[in-house]
Amino acid sequence: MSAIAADGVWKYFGDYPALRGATLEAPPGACVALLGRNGAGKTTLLRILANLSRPSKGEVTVFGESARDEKVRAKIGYLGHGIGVYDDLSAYENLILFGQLMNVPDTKAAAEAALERVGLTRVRDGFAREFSRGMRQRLAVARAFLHNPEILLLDEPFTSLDDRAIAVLHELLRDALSKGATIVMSTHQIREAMELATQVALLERGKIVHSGPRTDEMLGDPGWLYRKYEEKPK
Amino acid sequence: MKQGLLSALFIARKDLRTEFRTKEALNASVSFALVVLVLFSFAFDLGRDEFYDISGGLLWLVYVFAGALIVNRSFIREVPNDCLDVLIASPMPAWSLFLGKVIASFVLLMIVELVSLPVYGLLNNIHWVDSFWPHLGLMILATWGITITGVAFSAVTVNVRLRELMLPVLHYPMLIPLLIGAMQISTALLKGDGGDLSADLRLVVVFDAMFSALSLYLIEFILVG
Amino acid sequence: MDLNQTYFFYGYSAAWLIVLGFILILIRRGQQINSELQRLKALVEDKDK
Amino acid sequence: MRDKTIYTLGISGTLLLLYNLHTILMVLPDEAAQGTIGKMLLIHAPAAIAGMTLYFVAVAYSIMFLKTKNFAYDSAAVAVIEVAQVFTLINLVTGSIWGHIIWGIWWTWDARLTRQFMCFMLYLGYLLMRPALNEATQRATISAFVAIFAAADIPLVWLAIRVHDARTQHPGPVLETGTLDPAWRIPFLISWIAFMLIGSALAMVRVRQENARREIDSLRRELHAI
Repeated sequence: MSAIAADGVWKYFGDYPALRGATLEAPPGACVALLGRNGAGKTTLLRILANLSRPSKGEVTVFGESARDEKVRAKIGYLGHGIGVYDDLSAYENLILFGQLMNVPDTKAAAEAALERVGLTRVRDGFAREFSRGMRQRLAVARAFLHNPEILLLDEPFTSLDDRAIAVLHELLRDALSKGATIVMSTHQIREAMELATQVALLERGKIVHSGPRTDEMLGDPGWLYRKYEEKPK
Repeated sequence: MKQGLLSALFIARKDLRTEFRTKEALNASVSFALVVLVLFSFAFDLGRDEFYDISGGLLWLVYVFAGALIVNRSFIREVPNDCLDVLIASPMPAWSLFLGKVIASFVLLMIVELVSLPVYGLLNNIHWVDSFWPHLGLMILATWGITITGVAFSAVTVNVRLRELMLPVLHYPMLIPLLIGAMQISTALLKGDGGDLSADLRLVVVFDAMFSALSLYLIEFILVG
Repeated sequence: MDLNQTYFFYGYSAAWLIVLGFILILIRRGQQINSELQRLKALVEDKDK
Repeated sequence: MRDKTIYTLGISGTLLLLYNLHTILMVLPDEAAQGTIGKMLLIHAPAAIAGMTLYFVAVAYSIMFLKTKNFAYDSAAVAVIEVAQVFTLINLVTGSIWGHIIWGIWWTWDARLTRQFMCFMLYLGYLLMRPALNEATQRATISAFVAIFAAADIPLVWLAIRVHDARTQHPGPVLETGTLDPAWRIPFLISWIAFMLIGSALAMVRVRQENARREIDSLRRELHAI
């Protein structure tokens, strides 16, 4: 059974189909790199997987259950374009709040552990607005990993991060993978993504045109997949 | 259900905590209410008895103007850093996010109202102490109506251009039945002549019940696109 | 004609004028929408190549 | 096909209205108490009823949109609301002119005047908000939400005003109280039918424009995606 699967998902914005029957399956423990140009529908697909938006047609399932189920959402960690933390709460308060909303059993311990992991323990009572850009990003990463999600959905996670945050994120992702978590991430930083990815999916104009295991060709030459699909006209 | 209510309380506490730290909406709203109160005393140069006849109406005008500033902030608070996405992706249902925001706005607006009521009485020589408790009951009922519709429209206008202007345009016409009822009851309470207020009270209660049910039911469509 | 009849006339003309005004608004908006549509279609075709 | 329907509806409505105008001007005698101006009723009241009918048609479309997410319902809802606004405006303006003669004032805070005015304001907000939303799905969903809220508010406005209608100057509704002169019934009905016909034609034109507008939004996204 797939950890998370999109089955023939269509999404219309008005009359415009941003997704045209996208089908994607991520087996448990996989790390899927979702590639595609701007406007291909990566963000739209990830938002639908994260239940932030409803598919117009098709269905999303998480471990075989409908993703509309509220309990299922607790298994998902989502990191979007925004950092998703409150500027007027301290780092610790932010994590406590999200722990409570995510139904984490021992919120305080989880928050402490998450701060430890991203190296923010010393500034746990500092307000997010006082943090530097990199610290804010690490806090966002801590927030997304707080409830040890079984499925991680990351929308261009490496794009706006600074070096230290990238290192932290890499480590956390590897750690999560070794614990059996499933990851779907969209990305432009192909080289970084390929190191982690076990699977690669290419989204073009709202359709998954390629989906399969990552090959060594891709690792050596990040542009390989794009070129392959540009050559043949659709 | 229980979890949903609990999550609503978490959201309300978060909103109140951030608001008390920055006091953005609260300061603006209280000072706005005070300015309006002072302006009223210039706008209406009336004798004491005549002023009593319009006292309830003016009071609710102050409250509803102040309320616009409070509910406007409600969902806009979530816009920086895309926090709304994280809340919607969490396991809590959309209605409990909405309910939490309504509770927070309700508390804030009640604070503004309770601050401006004595000032209003002082400036305009209105006796409000005798009828305080029934008046408080009315304020709770009518403020709930103002905040639940206001926060619903705040959710609606969060992605709209010119949202600060759009919100009152949508919200005020909708509030008219509620305000008519509340103004009549307030005037009667402040004047101290009982009369039959049951029809007005029923209006306020029906408004609350109907829009609470409608918005809690429909909010899912708005928040999860 | 007394005032009564004059205002009766005003009332009926007002009704017709309001409908006429709405039709004019519709026509103008229709033209704007059409020209915008043509402009965008041309742009899309150009970009597709 | 659609063009033909629109023209047929519009022209037959206009012809009916002209025929009715002939009846009103030439055939019907002046109203006993009010003189000629009393005949304002035959355009004033049908406009109000047509407007009200359309507001409730619009809320049905809005509910259908939320249920099915079919944009045809959204286009229909906004078209119908805009036409309803036109009729409510006719009702308000003719009423005001009528009132100027009979009551001596342009406007009074009479129960039913207030109600019509409030309906107009409620849906004015709806129409003002729509262009401020860029994304078609969001626009349609939010509009449906606002339309349902507005429609739910109308009975309350009604109720609120009924509680305090001590100052009403309006005669009772002619249809409910049955005080309408039998000779006036047919022209009254014809006015309403004519309004509904013209209204449907206008709404159909408006639906097309709304569909075209969605196509524009879609093309913009496409441009962005390429």
